[in-house]
Amino acid sequence: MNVQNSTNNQPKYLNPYFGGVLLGLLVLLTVYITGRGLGASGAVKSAVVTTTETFAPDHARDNAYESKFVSDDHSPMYNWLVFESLGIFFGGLLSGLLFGRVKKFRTEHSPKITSKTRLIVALIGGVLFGIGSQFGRGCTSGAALSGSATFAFGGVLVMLTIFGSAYAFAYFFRKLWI
Amino acid sequence: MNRNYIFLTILMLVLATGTLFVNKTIKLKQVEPQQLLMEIVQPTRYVNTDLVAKMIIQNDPSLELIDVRSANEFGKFSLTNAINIPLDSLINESSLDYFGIPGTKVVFISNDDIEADQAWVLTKRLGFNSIYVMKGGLNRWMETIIQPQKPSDDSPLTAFETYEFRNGARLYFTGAKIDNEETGKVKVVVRRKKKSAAASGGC
Amino acid sequence: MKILPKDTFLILCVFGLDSFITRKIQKMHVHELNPWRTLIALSVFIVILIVGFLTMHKPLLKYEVDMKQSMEELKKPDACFSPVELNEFLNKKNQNVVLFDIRDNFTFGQGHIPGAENISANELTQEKNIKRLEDLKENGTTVVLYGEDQLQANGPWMLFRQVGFDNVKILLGGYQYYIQHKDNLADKTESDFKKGVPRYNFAEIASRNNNTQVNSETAAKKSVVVRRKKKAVAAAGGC
Amino acid sequence: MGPLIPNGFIPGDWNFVIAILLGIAFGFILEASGFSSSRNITGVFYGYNFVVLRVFFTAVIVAMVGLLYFDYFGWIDLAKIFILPTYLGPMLVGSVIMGLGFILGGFCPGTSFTAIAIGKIDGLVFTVGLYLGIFIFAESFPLFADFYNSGNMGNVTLTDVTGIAAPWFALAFTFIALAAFWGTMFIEKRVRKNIKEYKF
Repeated sequence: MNVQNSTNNQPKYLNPYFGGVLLGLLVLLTVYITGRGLGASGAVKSAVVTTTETFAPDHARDNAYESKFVSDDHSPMYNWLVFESLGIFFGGLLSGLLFGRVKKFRTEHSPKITSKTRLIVALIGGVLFGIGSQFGRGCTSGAALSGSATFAFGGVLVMLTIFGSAYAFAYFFRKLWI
Repeated sequence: MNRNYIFLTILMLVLATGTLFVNKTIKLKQVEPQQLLMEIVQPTRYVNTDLVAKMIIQNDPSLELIDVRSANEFGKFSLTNAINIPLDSLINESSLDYFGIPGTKVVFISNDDIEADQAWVLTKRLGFNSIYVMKGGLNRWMETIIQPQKPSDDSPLTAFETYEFRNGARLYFTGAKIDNEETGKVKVVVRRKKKSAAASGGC
Repeated sequence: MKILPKDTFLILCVFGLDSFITRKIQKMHVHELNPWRTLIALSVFIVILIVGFLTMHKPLLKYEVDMKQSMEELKKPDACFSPVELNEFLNKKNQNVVLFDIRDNFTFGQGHIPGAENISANELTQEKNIKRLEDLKENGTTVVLYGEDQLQANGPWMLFRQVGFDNVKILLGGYQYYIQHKDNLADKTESDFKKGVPRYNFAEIASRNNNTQVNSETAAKKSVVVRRKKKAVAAAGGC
Repeated sequence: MGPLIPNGFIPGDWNFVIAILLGIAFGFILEASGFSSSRNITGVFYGYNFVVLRVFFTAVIVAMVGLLYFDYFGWIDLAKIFILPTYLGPMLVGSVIMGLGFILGGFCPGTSFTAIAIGKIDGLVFTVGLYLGIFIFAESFPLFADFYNSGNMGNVTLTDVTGIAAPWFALAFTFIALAAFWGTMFIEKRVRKNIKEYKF
């Protein structure tokens, strides 16, 4: 710790391998307790279904996709992944407070682009990620991380394809980041 | 700095290589032999013919009779609603679907009780619960239910009660046979277990 | 294998980038320099694994044959010990045999096959008895299990065959058969002690509609007549 | 004895409490490793910061190896854990779309939540995008319902598909990951030489 504190201009992050071992142990613990992996995009899906159901209940039931997640017993928000995602938010807040990274609202972007560009691109990226995660049956945490860790064929497939295609596209969007 | 990383690398490699040695054999989901032996020596798995008869008469929906005799023998005679799984095909994938259905009691039947008991041991090894053996098998079924013996006069009262029940059961299984045949044939309820009770999840 | 093209692409990518990025030198982050916490975390993981190794209980018995084979074990004729063989043993013709009586102590005291040892069913799982079986197996001694009837010994016999004691056999007919026929064990044939065959013509008895009037006494008599009529049916089980 | 909840060692009522606790731990690790910064994350694609690769692959190999040992100890019944179902075509297409979204957005769903937590507007916008994306997907679902359900291989593991035992995959992944760690260490040094200021 004191090594990190001595240099103020250095980011105070964990050693990535330390984070990785912790994350691996967490995945193990999650599988040990619940028999399933971690996830994130499922929570957003629940949110989508909930809003559609609130504003247009009939529509949610008619929709071939959303109707799968609508039930009479309880709201779609009453879901394991929603609670877990809440936890992710608070965990991030906790860590941010601890390491002094919680500051006023800001946008992080490469000096070559404006905030506006960054936000528009982030929105497009989010939309694409949202669509892709539904086809891929999960995002990087649900499918790629937990899936690969449990030796699921689909998980490894998703992991390799996400990173592979991101590398393939990286060259064209280099201005956004460096 | 690099020394620690080298050490970490070696550690991780050793750990990963270790998995090769611990998971050599493909493990099947089975009851541990010692546990199985403990269950075997307890006679709780035996049910008598009277109980089976009573359950059939009461149309108990939880009763599932598995007849382990050959298909030929089964064709000649079988108990009401019994399912035929010859002992040879017991451990086939399709046969095992009949076991482990929540809320059912599986009772094995054979000519005597030996084969039924063998089926029980094999199924138990695979970890299925709520399985029983009809003691005495169909031979005793014939001796007790179909041709009950009148107890001698100095027998206790319960013996007479059993005798009366068996007489009634005999009427049900033989006299009422004609009526029963149609309903019995129609009502071959094939219950099969739903696949995989694994945890659901996803992203 | 899929990593390989990705990595080469990455390296190409990086060298390509050099022309775009022309700035000053920066070394590694401080937090990446020292992995001592990583070492601690991984050590904790290893400690968990060591605990797992130490606490893992080692089973006394292990299945040696899979389900298919254990099914076939049932049909092997040499897995059974017939009363005829028992007679030979009792007449000192075959001495490489040990008889285990798995009934309880009390019943054993009331009467047992001469020369039998008493290990009641509940004691079978005990370590010393398993060791005993292992020793006997190494000596090539045949172990014959018997109970009150054949059924009582059936389960333990099956289990011991499944965990690899192929010297364990079951006494056909059990003690009851022995005590009933102990004077003429030698002249009995297979059909006498064979289990698993129907003793009645089930279909015939069960479908008689007029037998409601049949006196139970005559019915019982009749059953004696029908006995052993169905020898022709080959029993599915070996013993 | 594990997994605990499906085997009934922990009552199902605790499910959501455990979900929040596990989520907090997850969020903490993500943020503390630097995943709340999109420029940290995308560094992996340009060679100046390989934190994603390191954290991700370390986690995968530790979890893989751990699961195998836990299975051996009898702590986890591998037959009872959830295996992600494989839909070959949709998964490939979805992953390519996700890859594009990744390089544009700079986040994945989990990390964007932690980015919101520390006050990043781009994280918030990314999450709104996620929401819109799933909404668009749900509304236009009938158009590609057939494709969505095509190529179903069931809940298959690598062993089911290839017939190679799981430990070999764990070993292979460990080899690849460790090689990648050492390789990227040099790449990173080389690339960072050219960056004037680096403090994301």
